[in-house]
Amino acid sequence: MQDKQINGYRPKIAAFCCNWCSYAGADLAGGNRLSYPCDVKIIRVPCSCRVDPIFVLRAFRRGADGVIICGCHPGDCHYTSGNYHTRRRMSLLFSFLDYLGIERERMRVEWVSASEGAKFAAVMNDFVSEISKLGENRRLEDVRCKEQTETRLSEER
Amino acid sequence: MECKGEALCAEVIRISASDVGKCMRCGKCSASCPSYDEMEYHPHEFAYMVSSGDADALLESDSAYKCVSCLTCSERCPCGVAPSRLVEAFRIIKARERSNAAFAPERSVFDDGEIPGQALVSAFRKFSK
Amino acid sequence: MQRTDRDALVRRAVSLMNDGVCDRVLAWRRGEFSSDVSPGVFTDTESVEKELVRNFFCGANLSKYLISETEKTEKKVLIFLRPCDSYSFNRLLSEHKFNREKVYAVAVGCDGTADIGKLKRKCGALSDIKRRGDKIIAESLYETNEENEENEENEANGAERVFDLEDVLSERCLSCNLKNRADCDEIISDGGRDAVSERFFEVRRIENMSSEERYEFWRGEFSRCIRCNACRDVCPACTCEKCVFSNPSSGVENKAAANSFEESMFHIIRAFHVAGRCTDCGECSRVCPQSIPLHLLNRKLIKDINILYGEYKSGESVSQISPLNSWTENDADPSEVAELLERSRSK
Amino acid sequence: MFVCHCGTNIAGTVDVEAVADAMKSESGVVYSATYQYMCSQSGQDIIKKAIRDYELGGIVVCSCSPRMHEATFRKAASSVGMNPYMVEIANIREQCSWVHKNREDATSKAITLARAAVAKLKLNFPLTPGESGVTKRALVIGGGIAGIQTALDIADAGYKVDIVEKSPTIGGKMAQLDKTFPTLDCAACILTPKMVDAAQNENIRIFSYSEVESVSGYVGNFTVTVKKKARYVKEDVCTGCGLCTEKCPRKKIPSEFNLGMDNRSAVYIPFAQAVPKVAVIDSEHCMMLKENKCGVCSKVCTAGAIDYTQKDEYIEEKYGAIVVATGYEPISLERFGEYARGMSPDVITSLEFERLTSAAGPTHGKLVRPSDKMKPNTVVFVQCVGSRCEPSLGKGKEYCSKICCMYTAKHAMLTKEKYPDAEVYVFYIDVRTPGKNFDEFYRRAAEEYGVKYIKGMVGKITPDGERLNVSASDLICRKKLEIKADLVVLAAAIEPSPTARALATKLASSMDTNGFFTEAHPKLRPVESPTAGVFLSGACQGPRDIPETVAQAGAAAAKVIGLLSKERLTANPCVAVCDEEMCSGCSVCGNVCPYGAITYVEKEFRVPGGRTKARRVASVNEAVCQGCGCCAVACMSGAMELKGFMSSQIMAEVDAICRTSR
Amino acid sequence: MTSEKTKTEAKTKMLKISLEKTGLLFEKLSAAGKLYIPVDGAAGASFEKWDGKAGEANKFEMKMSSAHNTVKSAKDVFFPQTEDLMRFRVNGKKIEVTDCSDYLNNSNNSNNSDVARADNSAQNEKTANNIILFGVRACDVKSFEVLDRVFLSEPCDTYYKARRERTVIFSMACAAPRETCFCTSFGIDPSCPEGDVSCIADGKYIYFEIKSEKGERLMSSLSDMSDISDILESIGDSDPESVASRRREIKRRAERLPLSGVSTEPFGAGTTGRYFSSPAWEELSATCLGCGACTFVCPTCQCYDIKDFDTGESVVRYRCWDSCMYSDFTKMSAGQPRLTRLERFRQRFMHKLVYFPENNDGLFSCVGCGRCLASCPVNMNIVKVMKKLGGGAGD
Repeated sequence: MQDKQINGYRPKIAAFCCNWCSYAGADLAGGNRLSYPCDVKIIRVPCSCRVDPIFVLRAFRRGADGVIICGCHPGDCHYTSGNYHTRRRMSLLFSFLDYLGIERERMRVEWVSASEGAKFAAVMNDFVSEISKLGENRRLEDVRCKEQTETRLSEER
Repeated sequence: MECKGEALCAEVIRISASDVGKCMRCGKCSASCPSYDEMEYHPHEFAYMVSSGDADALLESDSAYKCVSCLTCSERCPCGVAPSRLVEAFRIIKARERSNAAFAPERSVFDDGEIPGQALVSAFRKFSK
Repeated sequence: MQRTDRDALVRRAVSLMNDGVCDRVLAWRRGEFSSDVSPGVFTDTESVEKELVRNFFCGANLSKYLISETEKTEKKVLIFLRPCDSYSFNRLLSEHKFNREKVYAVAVGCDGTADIGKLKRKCGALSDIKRRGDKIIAESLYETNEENEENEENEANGAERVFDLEDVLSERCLSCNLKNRADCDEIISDGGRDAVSERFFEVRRIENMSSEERYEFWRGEFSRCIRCNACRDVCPACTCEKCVFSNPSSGVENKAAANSFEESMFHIIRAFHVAGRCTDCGECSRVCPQSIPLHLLNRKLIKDINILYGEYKSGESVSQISPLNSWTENDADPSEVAELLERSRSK
Repeated sequence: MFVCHCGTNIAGTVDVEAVADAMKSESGVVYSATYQYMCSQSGQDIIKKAIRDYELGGIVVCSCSPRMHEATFRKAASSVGMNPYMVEIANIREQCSWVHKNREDATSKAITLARAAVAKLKLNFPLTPGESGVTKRALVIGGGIAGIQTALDIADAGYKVDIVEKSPTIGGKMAQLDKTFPTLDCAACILTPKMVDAAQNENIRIFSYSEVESVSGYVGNFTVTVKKKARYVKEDVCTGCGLCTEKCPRKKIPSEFNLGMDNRSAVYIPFAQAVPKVAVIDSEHCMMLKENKCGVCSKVCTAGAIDYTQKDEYIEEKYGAIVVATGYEPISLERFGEYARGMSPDVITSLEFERLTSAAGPTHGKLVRPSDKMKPNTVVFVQCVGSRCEPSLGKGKEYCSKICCMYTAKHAMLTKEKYPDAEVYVFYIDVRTPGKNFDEFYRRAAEEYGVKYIKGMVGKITPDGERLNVSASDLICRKKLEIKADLVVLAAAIEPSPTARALATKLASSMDTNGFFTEAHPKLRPVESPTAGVFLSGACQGPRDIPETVAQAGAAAAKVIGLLSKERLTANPCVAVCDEEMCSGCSVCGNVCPYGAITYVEKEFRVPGGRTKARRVASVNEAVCQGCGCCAVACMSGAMELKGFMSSQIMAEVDAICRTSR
Repeated sequence: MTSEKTKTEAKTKMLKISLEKTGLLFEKLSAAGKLYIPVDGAAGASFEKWDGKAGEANKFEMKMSSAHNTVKSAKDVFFPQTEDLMRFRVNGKKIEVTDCSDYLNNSNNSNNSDVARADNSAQNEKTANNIILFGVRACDVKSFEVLDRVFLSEPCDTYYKARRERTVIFSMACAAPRETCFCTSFGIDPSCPEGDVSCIADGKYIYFEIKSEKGERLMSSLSDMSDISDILESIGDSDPESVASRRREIKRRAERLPLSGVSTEPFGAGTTGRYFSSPAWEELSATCLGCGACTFVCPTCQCYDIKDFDTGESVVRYRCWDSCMYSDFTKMSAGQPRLTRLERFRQRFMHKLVYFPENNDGLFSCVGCGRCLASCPVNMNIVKVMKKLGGGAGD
């Protein structure tokens, strides 16, 4: 799939990937040359349970339009139970942010194993297209961070 | 509607919601089938032929009408393929082909006054040719 | 009057102090007006007899003071626990926040406390509030209220207005049906209230709004926040040595919200940090000078936890583990959660 | 900053020079260069030289996945005196050049990824792995062939080993077998010498009739409490003469060893070759223990070994390594009503068949029908009973039990050997015989012995008078079969020992959905569990036959020996660390830690007024911590952090990748 | 200072407006600058920017609160809770600094950039930065004097000064005091507030008394507008008497307030020694939570902290309110000067009642507005402190 660009808008996606499964899955996607939009940028964490809700908020604050957390499939966690914690924490966080009127679609948890390179690419393609439809994150943004980016971009152009 | 080949199989899968891909050809369905000897094609062959995409012969054959719907095959199937649902799907397709599904009076062995009318009618639709 | 009247409390406090069991008493202290009641630390019997009060306006949850007060004495600290306080008491104990050996806990009954804000909104300036049976009699300084906004105050000082008890009860008390769950040293009374309203009614109302409406609703509420930290400082679940919001290296530290993001962030993180630990004591909403319904944040999380991971009441026992710190193999996947909650709502 | 071309792998899509250039102006970057293959020796030399020349504090390598060459670059850096944890990798191959086509996009993403790595690196600090000692003693849980072999191999290397076996004797399932495939040699003949070896080896201690009560500690330093169940017989006094078992008045107790096909007494020795050969009193049936009436065994025992007052005993011991060898059990067939199991005694499982053909079995090796002890003329074997089932149906297991095809061939052959005129049918779905001399074995059964292999499952078995009516279909001949059988043998699926789950919890070891222990890596670390210091041997990890089990037992032993031979262990330095000044001792971190790595201690802290105050704070055992970071997120105040993945570092990365959209 | 000078030069000229027409007046005033009026809301009254949405028949949706006593004081008009001061941007080896104080550029309150972005005010350039504060109670007017002492004395706080100078204050006699009010204790007359234009309302009219040049300028600029005569009327013969009687009424009401007897007599300059080591602080501070509610609602609290925020591209240096009740208040490399809650609690009240008067000619930095009494989560407040320390003087 080609990198998507809808009305010139490019979403920013922060993807947290656990070291053992999802990061390896992303590597496999690379190994198999399965393309996904370059708007996805991966941050390696030892386990999906290392992702603090604060990091999710941080990403939104800094201008991310979507945050995706990838971990081993439930039951397959390298650390036995890490992704079970992720599952509860993020379920509650997403539901809570939804309650505050933040678009739930901007956040996702996906289970991607080390062998699921194709799934990784598919998930990212799907997520990016969904975020592109949603457009820019307005409800959980810190304008101080955004306006700077915009001015800098306009300077660069 | 003429239904043949792959399209027929797809329709059967759609109607039966049966995952024929799971069949591992163990034959336990056929081994359990009380109508085995009556049938030209046996329950495991229903699964096999549908999964291989060529089941036209099943439509021609009257094997589907030999099935007594005891559901033993589905009960025993270790893979959850449920051959009885496949057989039923063939009967439904046949019934649809004969758009005005008249029932043959000579088959009215079911009419013992105990069976509810609706069940009776639907049974006739399916079991009569 | 309360289920447990003042004299019973004073008698116990005085005798425990005279017997040398306790030398500090955590109770409620009388103030300038009838509605002006502070949490109080009493260190002598004279002030107990003079100033201790137990009435409709004793709103404060005293449990959190045990953390500091037990450190100050070699003897025991006497604390009176209402049913709702007992949950905070247990929660603090399960997090090892104070030494149980240094506390003399006495269970007292409760039939609710007033929402003073509600009263003031109804009556304007109050000179006195009394309770007579199930009626609350409020004496205004002068007659003025919101329906009567053209400044035509009635000069008659001391105009009385009569309310039903339930009209002026705080929301947390209306939906309260708690029983004392702490392992108390003594029980004066374990009577509590019976709920007259449904605890998650308001949460459901917000859930039923559209996403935009919810966003606007909370934006409006949070925009009033002045970040005075009263909600945090009063919260019995907020007992960190150093709060993330006061720790420059946490990445979220700030002293005042610079914009809408920081306003929301504070409340999101705070709600999340107390999730599974919040005993729903309602102190956050009670103390908010800007009347932000903060308990609705915590209750949303409580409600979701109950639906997704089974009924759970923080503070029910000392040994319990928060659902956020445990798991089962069959927990709902984040992708199914919206649907699950939706389904439970429509039920 | 080092940017790798990786031939054209990276440089084909990413303008590596532009990346290096962009990084030059990044604050903190003093050196930025590109090279064809950074991982090559000359590439590494460039890195080493730059570290020396510029006195670099840390380096970022923009290259392939850190899973590929992180270790390479760390080694290179540490060879010139840089702490290896001051190396960060920006993955611009797998996660950039290989997945993006547009050169401009890929280059700008590469720059962003490089910036993120720099942002993280700026907050890195040198990490040094912790060290701990090793207790030179291993524990083997389970005394079957897997456990025995592992113990023997470890003991042979000169280390102490303890075997904990829950039943009164070691030997396990193999002791119950008659012959073994594909050689048809006698199981007892090869097993019992090993049992005796184990008993006599001075490095091996056997705790029979015992269970693991609790496990604490960590790799190299486990502390295990073993519960030695009361056997009411003094183990060191009993001579195993068996007089008590003869005199015991309670004799109608189904024998576990013979699977209920004959009886034993209340005081019993499981079988003649039991190790230890010591009697045990079954407290459920002993009249002395239950009603204080009898005492016959005590009276007849010349050695005076009977002790009715014996209590469960708890033994605490330290171990450096633990091997799990808990084996398997055949599944219960109660959900397979169609096979008349329970309706007729002549429908038996394969393990029962083993006992029927065993010379030490209830029939002394005479293969007869259990119902009338008559010779069976027609024997039907049904394979895959409970194996290869759709799991959602809740009847059987999803997996192939692996050993059934081979032992069924063996049983068919044995039947034919005993009764050449008997009709022997084997109903199969597939015959799976991968293994040395396995297929030859199966072909022999079919060709030489004339066993009738029929493709197709049995649908139903109905008792029909003294015989059994077997309904099946022959899928190849498209023919319905009705066979009158005298004996039906069901090849029941095997499942992990029911005690394994509780054990896994004690060991903080993970299990798969079927309850088998998970290996650390399915290919590269098949005998290690994900929990450091815990190893896997035999069928506790998945279905396997004897040769495989013995091979794995040896492999596990080798791993244990390797571990015990070390004087000190170095741990992963990326572990949790607690800032005690901020910790409030709330226990949240301890509740979420899957390894029990967090304990709490009281410490004195200075408080205003020149006083000190004791406060409860968390303390991380670095040797136990595996570095998942769950505690760091659970900690509300941020007192708990994960070295190498500090919140500040991750947030710096987040900031960097969100900084610009291009 | 400013307010004193204006007081002496004020001309006595009175105008009045019928209460129904206040909306129209606000419409006019909002053309002369950003107008803030007290508005009732879910959390009580607060100063809000007039948005001038007219409904049917010139009825405006936004109505002035009848109470005027807002939960928060009006101080954030001059001294916002957060305010960007400057930005740094690192560009290669250079650091670029930009001043982002909002009185220089033309944007709205830069403290709240959300609002700034949404606010496409149609106001003309000249008046865009003028501020009109309407309906300020006597106590709050007095509080500005306290703030002026701090911010306008050398070194002058230019951010504050810029806003203060561009603000015209319409004060309002306080006819609806709360039970928590005790401004009279500080010698404030709620019936006759200071300010640029002093207002008093009875049931029918609001009367305006122009008290300063600034007020005069604004009122005369209003009179230039068309149809203003329909709104503002000159006063008639009987009006001075109704104003006077209204003033008497308000005074009487104030005298009857439960806390009106609180005495400031025992406090003021030179009393540090008397109170500093009092054992009473222990009990008073025992249940203080150490939150900042009292300081943030206080009209005279003026402490702030200066912090940096890294946006990823640049660093914003901003200031925000701080509270002396916080444990990290004025924390320096050597630690905090006041380590215990007792010390911090004592500091706040000693500052209001002793230290500030000591340095400011006896001026207390409390105006008796009663906000902290209403806001304190544990109902501990300055009145209790004054009564306890002052020996229960006054009743």
